[in-house]
Amino acid sequence: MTHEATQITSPPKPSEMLLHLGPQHPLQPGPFLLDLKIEGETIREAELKIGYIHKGMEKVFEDRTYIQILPLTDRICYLASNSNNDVYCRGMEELLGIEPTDRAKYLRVLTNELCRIQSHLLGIGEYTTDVGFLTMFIYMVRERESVVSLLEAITGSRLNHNYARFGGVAQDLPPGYKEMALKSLGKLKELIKSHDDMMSSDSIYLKRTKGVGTLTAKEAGELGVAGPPLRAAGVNYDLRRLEPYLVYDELDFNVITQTDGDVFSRVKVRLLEILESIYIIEQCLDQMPSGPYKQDVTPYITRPEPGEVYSRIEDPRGEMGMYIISDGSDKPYRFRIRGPAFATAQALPPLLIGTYVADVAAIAASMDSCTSEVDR
Amino acid sequence: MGTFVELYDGIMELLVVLFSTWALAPWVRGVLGGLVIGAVFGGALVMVYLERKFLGDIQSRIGPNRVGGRFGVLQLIADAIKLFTKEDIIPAKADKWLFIGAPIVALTSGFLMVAVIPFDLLVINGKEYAVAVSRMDISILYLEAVSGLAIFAIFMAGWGSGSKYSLLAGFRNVAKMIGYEVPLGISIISVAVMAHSLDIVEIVQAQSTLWYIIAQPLGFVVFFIALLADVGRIPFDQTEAEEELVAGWATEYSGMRWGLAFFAEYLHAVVGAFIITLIFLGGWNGLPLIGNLNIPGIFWLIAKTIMVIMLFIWVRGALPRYRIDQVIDIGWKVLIPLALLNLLWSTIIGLIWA
Amino acid sequence: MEEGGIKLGEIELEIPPNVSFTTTSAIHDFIKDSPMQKLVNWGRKNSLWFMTHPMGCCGIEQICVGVAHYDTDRFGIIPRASPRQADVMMISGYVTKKYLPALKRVWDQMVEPKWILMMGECAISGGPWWESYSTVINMDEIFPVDIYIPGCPPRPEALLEGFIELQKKIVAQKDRTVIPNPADGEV
Amino acid sequence: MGDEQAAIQVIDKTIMIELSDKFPDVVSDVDVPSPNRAIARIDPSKVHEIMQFLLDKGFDHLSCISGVDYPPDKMEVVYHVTSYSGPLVITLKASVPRDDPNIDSLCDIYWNANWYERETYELYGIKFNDCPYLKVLLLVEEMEGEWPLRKDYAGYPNPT
Repeated sequence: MTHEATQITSPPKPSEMLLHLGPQHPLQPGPFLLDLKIEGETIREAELKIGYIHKGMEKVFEDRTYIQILPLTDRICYLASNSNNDVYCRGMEELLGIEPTDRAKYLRVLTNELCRIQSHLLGIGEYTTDVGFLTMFIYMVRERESVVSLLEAITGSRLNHNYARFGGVAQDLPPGYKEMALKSLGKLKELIKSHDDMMSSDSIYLKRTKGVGTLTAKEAGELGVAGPPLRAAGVNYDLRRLEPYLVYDELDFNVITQTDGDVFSRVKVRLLEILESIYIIEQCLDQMPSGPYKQDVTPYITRPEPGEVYSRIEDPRGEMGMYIISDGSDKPYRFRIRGPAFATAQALPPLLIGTYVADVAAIAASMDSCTSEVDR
Repeated sequence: MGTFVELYDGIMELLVVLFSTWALAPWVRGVLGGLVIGAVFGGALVMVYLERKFLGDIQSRIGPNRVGGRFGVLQLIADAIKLFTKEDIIPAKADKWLFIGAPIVALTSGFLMVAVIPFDLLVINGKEYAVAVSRMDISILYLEAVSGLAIFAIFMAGWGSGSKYSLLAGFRNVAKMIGYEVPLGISIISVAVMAHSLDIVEIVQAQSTLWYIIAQPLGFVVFFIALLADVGRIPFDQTEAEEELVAGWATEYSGMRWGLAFFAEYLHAVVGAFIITLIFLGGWNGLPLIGNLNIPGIFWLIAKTIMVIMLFIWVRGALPRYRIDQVIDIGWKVLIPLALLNLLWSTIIGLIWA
Repeated sequence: MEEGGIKLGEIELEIPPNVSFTTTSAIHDFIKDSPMQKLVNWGRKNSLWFMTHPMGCCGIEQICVGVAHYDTDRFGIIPRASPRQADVMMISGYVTKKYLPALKRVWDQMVEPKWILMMGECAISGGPWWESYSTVINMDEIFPVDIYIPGCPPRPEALLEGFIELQKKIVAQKDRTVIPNPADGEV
Repeated sequence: MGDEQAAIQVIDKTIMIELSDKFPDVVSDVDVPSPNRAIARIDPSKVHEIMQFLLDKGFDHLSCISGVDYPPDKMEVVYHVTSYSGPLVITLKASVPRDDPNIDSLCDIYWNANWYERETYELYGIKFNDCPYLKVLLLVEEMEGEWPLRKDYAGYPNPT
């Protein structure tokens, strides 16, 4: 991969033209500008311009106390808000030298996995609408609503959950939650299987997705992507296995990989990961120990010792990291967010070279990058 | 039922008598044409409404249910009022006359097609009267010819809008339709060969014993697919693929100009459904074996057409969209050979049958 | 319509004029102030097409509200991809200095009569990022806002309620049904 | 799984020792706070060689490049390097002078360094020598030169 692949280097020749997709374009949630130099329908060069919703989060975080940052981490990527809470809290726990209670660990795994399911469902939905499969998009969002209500029952919010706390979680499960969740997830499992069947047997869908936007394991590694796009290429890289955090080492699950690395595999990985997450949740609900869900005193006003921590987690989209430097005051000295979507977005232009305009939407959506997280 | 049929026959007889008396007066044809166009216009409205409700059902939604009672029947009226009273924008970079002309051409092509569509055949005093604005002896060729105008309309819109999305959509449409008009034409020829006539009325009459969907199923499949491409519906709606080209050739259109262009599409779909009913599904003939059960032919025709329209909507709800190069591949590599094969088949059968 | 550009402190953002506006609509002038206006308003209120234009957290709820579970199609409210065919623009997230010119241009591309829903805290007041170096606040000085829907993000029910409020506003003829004249220099 | 992890942890300790052996004057303050993390300070002039060495040793994934501002005299460029096959994250810090911050680009070693470097450049004003496209990524182009994440940035809080 050369860096020329990410830029439009020369003005278009008479047979070529520049096509700007964005910033307002029905391609994906969140504005970005994708400049394409096309010849006929074939893409010769592509350049991704981001920053349209750059909020200056890292600067704002340096001006907030540690506990004030917690709800703001939801907004880094609203589809993975539980993961973001969790990675921040784990970083802070390391800085403060505390450990979450056993029950809190299970609760965090539970919410993380629910969050992964709803994020994947919306990701697949966005993607299917980009290949013109509007009905599947609507089914996926319908299925997502059931997961959102499960999350809402725990956290009280639909999108930005703000659930984890330093050393615990905000609240315990509501009564009767286990039965409700098992029933709802059982139904979801059936539906996902039937959608999977439909998607793997529809010949038009297969034609649109097989062999499109292929990313081999080597290329994926070079481009620095993580998460489902990397696993679709066959690399068994999942931080839940590699660097087990919370209680993932006590749970039984498979890391889903596919071999082809094309658009189809990336979506397949997400579909199968949903089933795997349901399995994890079922185990969590079974094995969850009773006990306190938070520390006796949650350190709301906190001044950690000077030091630094880099905590990371397997987000729905890949490796989410936070690098916090503390100088001993009640505000972080430096707060760096390493988002997975940033890496996947960067890897998008090289994938587009040589494909057709019609495939741009499919490839871009199959990478499932979250613009809010790319821009921060 | 009996009285109803008598009433219908009476009305029709009256019409025919009036019609044959003043058949030479141009205004009679004008009035009749206006009525038929109004009816097909209404048909297109019904199709839009059906699409919103039926597609809603497929997608586990409800669809319009607040505007005009619980079935949302006035929804389209509200849409039309809104579109009529929107501001009229012509982009500064647009080619003004092409931009204005495109919806008109599209709609005109639809109306021209309506002119030769027969709705029934009445036999009064041993004389045949087709319930059509105009009965031509080459009506099927005429249909094929004027439906081709719609391609120009889309290209005019694509080029005239001065937008790159529209331009790409216009190119796509031309590329697609060069490949699809051929199988469409060949399957029409196959039908004509079998019926020994280019007149739709005679084609329908030839199906009174056997529908052509049974006589040449391959031809029906080819025609149906090519027709889907012709009217630009999923899986062949590359010309207005939302996620790729915003709204395709209609990107720059707003207000009633967009309304007309949008409506022309549905008009084409409805006329297409009529054609497929007439040349493959037996037109106003009743079901095979059962006969027409004393129901007037026009109702058979409309019922079958609505079934075809439902099929269009169902296909839209169930399938993703092809990529443009795949569409062209299918046109040239699959549909044309199949259409030729069908032509051979229908020629042989037609000869034996004759 | 503003000529030139938008001033943001020291930065002036250029908006290239690319759209030719008609200053009036014949049909509109004809029916203005007549009983027909009621009918027109009924049509407009029941056919509010919004532009698919998700910008942030609220964008997700905006997607959710358009499909199966909440189904705005019941009210005749459907998403449209092209700004030319949309009646309602939802500012559903953080507006940054980089995005503002594009947003303004999208708004200018829309056809009168048109409405703006401000969805969520970020659009209304800047939300959590109000003091950031890159966001723009006080959006109501730039866009003529019709309905504010607070929340972070507002629930889909709140968004539906916002639409219903807008419908009431249209029926009460308190919306801006007059097409602005560029000569007046007001929006 | 357990064996795998143990094997990788052995690599941990050795890689830091190898690193400081290979670049004796360049790598300093080596610290291993937890089994999966290692921190070291490096000389900015040798960053290219060190990264090439790490890449050859199997650290094939550049997680992140960030800048940190320590007024009045220095800035740090922090690299997080990790591997697709192990949990170890190596944090390398290179101090650069604040009045003329510049450091070698890593774009020819890690492809994905480009956007991180562009981001660090626009937010801190740290120049990456030989970076192929060093221009603003997230900000408006007019804001180039304001370096908003520096501690002495005057535009925050933004009163508009």
